[in-house]
Amino acid sequence: MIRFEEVTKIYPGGQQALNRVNFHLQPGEMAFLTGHSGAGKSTLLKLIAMMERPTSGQVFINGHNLNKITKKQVPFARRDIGMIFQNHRLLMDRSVFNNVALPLIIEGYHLSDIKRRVAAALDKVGLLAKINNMPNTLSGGELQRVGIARAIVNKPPLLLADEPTGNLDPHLSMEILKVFEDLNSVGVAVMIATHDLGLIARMKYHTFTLRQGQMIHDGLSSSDLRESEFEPVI
Amino acid sequence: MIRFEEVTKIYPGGQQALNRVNFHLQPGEMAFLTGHSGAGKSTLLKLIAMMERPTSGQVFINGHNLNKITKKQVPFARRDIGMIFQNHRLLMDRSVFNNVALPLIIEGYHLSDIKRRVAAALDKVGLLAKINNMPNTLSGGELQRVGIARAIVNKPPLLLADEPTGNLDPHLSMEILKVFEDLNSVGVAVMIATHDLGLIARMKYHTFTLRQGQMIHDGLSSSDLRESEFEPVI
Amino acid sequence: MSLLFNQRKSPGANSANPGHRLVMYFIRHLQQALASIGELWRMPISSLLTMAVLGVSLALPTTLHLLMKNGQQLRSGWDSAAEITLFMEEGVSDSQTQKVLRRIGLYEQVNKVTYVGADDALEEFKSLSGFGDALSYLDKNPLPSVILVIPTTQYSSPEGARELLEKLQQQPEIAFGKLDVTWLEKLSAIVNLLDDAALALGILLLLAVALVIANTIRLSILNRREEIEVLKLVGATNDFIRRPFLYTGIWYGLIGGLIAWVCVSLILWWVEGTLLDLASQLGSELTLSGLSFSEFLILIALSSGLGWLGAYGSVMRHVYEIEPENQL
Amino acid sequence: MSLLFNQRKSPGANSANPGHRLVMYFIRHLQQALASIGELWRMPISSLLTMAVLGVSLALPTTLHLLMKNGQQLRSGWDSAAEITLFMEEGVSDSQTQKVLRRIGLYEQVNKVTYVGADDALEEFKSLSGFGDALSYLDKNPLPSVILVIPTTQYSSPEGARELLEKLQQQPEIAFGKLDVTWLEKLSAIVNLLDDAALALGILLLLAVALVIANTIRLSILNRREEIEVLKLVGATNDFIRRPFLYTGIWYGLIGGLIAWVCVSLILWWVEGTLLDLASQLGSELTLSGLSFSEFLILIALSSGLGWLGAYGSVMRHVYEIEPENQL
Ligand SMILES: Nc1ncnc2c1ncn2[C@@H]1O[C@H](COP(=O)(O)OP(=O)(O)OP(=O)(O)O)[C@@H](O)[C@H]1O
Ligand SMILES: Nc1ncnc2c1ncn2[C@@H]1O[C@H](COP(=O)(O)OP(=O)(O)OP(=O)(O)O)[C@@H](O)[C@H]1O
Ligand SMILES: [Mg+2]
Ligand SMILES: [Mg+2]
Repeated sequence: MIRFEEVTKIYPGGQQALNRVNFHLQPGEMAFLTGHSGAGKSTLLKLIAMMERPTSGQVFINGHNLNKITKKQVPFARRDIGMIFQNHRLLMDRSVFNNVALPLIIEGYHLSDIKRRVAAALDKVGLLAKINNMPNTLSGGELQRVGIARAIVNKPPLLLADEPTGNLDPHLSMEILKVFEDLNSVGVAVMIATHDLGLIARMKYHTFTLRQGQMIHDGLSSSDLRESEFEPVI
Repeated sequence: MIRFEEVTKIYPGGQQALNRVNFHLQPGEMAFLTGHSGAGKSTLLKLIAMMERPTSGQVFINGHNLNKITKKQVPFARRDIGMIFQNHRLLMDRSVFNNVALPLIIEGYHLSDIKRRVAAALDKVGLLAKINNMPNTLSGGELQRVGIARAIVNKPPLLLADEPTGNLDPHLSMEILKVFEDLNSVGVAVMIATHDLGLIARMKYHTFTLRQGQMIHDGLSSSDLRESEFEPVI
Repeated sequence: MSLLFNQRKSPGANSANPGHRLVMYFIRHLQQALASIGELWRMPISSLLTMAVLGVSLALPTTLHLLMKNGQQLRSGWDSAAEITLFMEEGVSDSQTQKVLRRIGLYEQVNKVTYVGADDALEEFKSLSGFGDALSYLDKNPLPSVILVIPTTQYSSPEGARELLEKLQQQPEIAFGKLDVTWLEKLSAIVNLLDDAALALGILLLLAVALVIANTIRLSILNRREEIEVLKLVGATNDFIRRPFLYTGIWYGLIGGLIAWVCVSLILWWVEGTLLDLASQLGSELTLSGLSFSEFLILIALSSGLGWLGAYGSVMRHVYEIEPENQL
Repeated sequence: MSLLFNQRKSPGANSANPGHRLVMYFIRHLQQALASIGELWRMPISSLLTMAVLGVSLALPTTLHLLMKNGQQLRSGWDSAAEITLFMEEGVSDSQTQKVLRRIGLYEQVNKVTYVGADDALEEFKSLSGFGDALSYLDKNPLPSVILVIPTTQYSSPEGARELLEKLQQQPEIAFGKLDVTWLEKLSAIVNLLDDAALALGILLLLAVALVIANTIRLSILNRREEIEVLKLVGATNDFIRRPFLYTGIWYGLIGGLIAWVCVSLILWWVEGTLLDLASQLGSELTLSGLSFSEFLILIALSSGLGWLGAYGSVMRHVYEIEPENQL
């Protein structure tokens, strides 16, 4: 589904965030991406979402080389990718309903469809009761869950999540992971960047580990993850 | 240091976030505040920081009743409180240095003092190397650490932290906690709202637990915390 | 529409009928136009302030236009200043005079011909000049009969009038003709000056309107930077993001135009007193004219157009520039 | 300054000397003033656009002022239109005439006195009226000697001139006097109209300037809502937050004023051609006057003041309103 070939990302300013990264996420696979703070996890996800372009190397989604996708095509490509952001990135002046409905409105769904799908997505994250609230009346964890609802509302074949459980309590984290597993079971590929080792340890999924921009753990089960991976290197 | 007496907070719209909460944080004490998502943790901290006013009941800091503090006095009172926010709340168009220096600039410190103190605070969170970066060139965890540096830069006698390790890996979380402990050892009172049960379990500090706006665990050691506290109630 | 996953069905594919699609396209545009009104409505003070700025800015060129328009009417009165006085030869008979009058009246350059007999001339001269009592000493009417010729507007300019005078003097019955060229030239210089000033002022004013609109839309785009970034993140095309701003620009222009119209009406009402006073003193049948309905429509169309144009300029540049950065 | 913790030392306490504190106060103001320039510099296009809007808006009332000022000079030429013609009684001797002239010249309402003898009057009448040839038929000069009196500016109004005329007619040597009141009243009506229109336009223009500045600062405050919230969170007072905006407003006004000055100079240069042309045709010594140095200073002070005022209005309301919400 996602394939990185010798991908290097150097930010303007010289910071090398990714260094010759290779990996392959199988179609319909669910995997974790982990690593210390500043290891390059968000950068890797941003390359997939075409929010950044690689300095060298190639990224493929479903066999399409992302370097070949023009700026005009990017919006259409992004509609196939559900993204959950490290900070929720909701619009503070629109209600929860309107925030979650955004991807559907953009694709031109009928209002009846939109209502049905938004309600279903909010139900999945346990926030149906707050459908008409404004975001600034929600708690941190609730905002994060609204962000998750927005990412899954149009049933994208690929889901990227950056620290989706950072503001959630352990119980809720498991609930959200179950939502991801449900989606995965109907064929959605899921990639989750997280620091939450407890979470990773409990789930037996493929885990990719970054360290200072290099992929040091690829394809191993999470069982042999050691905390030493998180030794800071800066 | 901080005393809540029968504090109730009902948000406009009718959401009851805190319900007759009583507790006392001793001077120079360090404590955790925990509870499920939406339990009222952030609300409690906001009441201390005068970002919200209680619907009924009283909040005391160092013996001063916050209800008696006028709107004009609020800024001066806030200078005694270091706050770390659930989302970092940095200014994206100012460098790391200028962000951390803000509380000092507001208090009218001399430039030489400012430079010294900012460097010291950034060193504590391991980001001295990024002192001249702009925030949008930092990773999520780095942003959170800059926020921590800003909160401690003017050595406030009271430190409030809302989910300070939500975006940090376990190793870095411990480092940051050590920073809090160091501050606590020189007399700073620290209150940390967090979901991170692992973190709480490892530290033997006073833990307050909220559940649906009620203080259900007050003064007990963290050792008898059960995960069942996090069962969602909504 | 799915780019990366060919097997995925997009919602638009549901309606295979192209006619239905076109209808949907317009329905969606209408929705966005209405939504952008709602947007304005949510920040009424802020929107009203912006529209007031536009309204006042638009009121200025409109006022100027009315000034020029009403001034034109005044000037058409002044055109009679280009009056040619023809002195008849002595001893021309009445019938000959009638023939000359008819002949001159047929000239295409001539607007109006009046005959003033020698006696009438003396009477008029007495009353006009204030020499009334002094002239009663005269034992003989010293004045000849004259023909007064008012040229058409084209021939009211100093050159045109002089040309016409040359022609008229060649009539055998005419002794000589006279034209107050100096006065005409003064008038023409004043009118030129006013025209120049109005042009300069008008250009400045339109520049101001364009700048105000572009600046307002630019600031409102920058204000909604976060929103634009989020929209781009969830897959909105640039066109989709731009449309509400363009509609907002149009609404701003439209309502600004209406405010301008109200302003102008108020100014008109205010100046009316003085203007009518002046008209009655000039003795002329000057009626003060406001904006005609078609001019009103032009104002509204122009202001909406300017709103759209300003929005378009800002939006094209800024929406493209804003890219979701970092903070994934 | 520490409110909750009395034992805590604030940095200001270091300098016990009140003089030093005052110096520090001004240094800090200066720093913020300079910092707000830096702020403008970081967004040069955006700032320039705003200043251009202000500049153009300010250029309009300034142009209007210049128009009125230069028009005043023109009008001072027109004042001679309020000319009183006094016809002498027949048989008044030369020495009596000289006395009358001297007496009238001493009237404080009188600006200038000219004597036109009967022969001169006929000559002038011949050449002016165009009846030249016709008048040569006269065997006796029908015209009396006249005295032309030009009143001072105060007495150039229709009422004033009439009043003066009454007085002058009481002189025994004067047969009667004449005043072209109609022409004067027409002129006065025109001038009133122009004054009214200029006032209406000027009020509109200043309204526009005030609105533009208030709106610009308002939008820039809303644009920096996040920044204001964060500043409040870390303990900044409202005054501290407001100051940079006030300085920004002053800078906007200042530079807007300079741009206005440039605009006005350009307009002046453009209109000059026509204006000088007109002056030479009027035969008057009209010199086109631009902004004097003190007027320039007034323009700059006014624009800075307007900038400050607009900023102040916006800032007082909005900075107070913005409170750090939620998202702790
Ligand atoms: N726009 C940018 N310009 C320059 N440097 C950047 C930029 N974005 C990120 N970086 C740097 O690249 C490195 C990797 O950043 P990235 O955001 O990928 O880390 P991360 O693994 O997501 O960390 P975290 O867990 O803290 O979110 C960091 O050192 C960061 O400072
Ligand atoms: N401004 C507001 N207006 C109305 N309701 C609010 C407001 N802020 C918070 N709430 C509601 O009050 C409850 C408590 O919110 P709070 O932010 O204190 O929770 P929290 O314990 O910090 O949760 P989290 O762990 O998810 O951050 C939530 O149900 C939330 O929806
Ligand atoms: Mg990250
Ligand atoms: Mg919270």
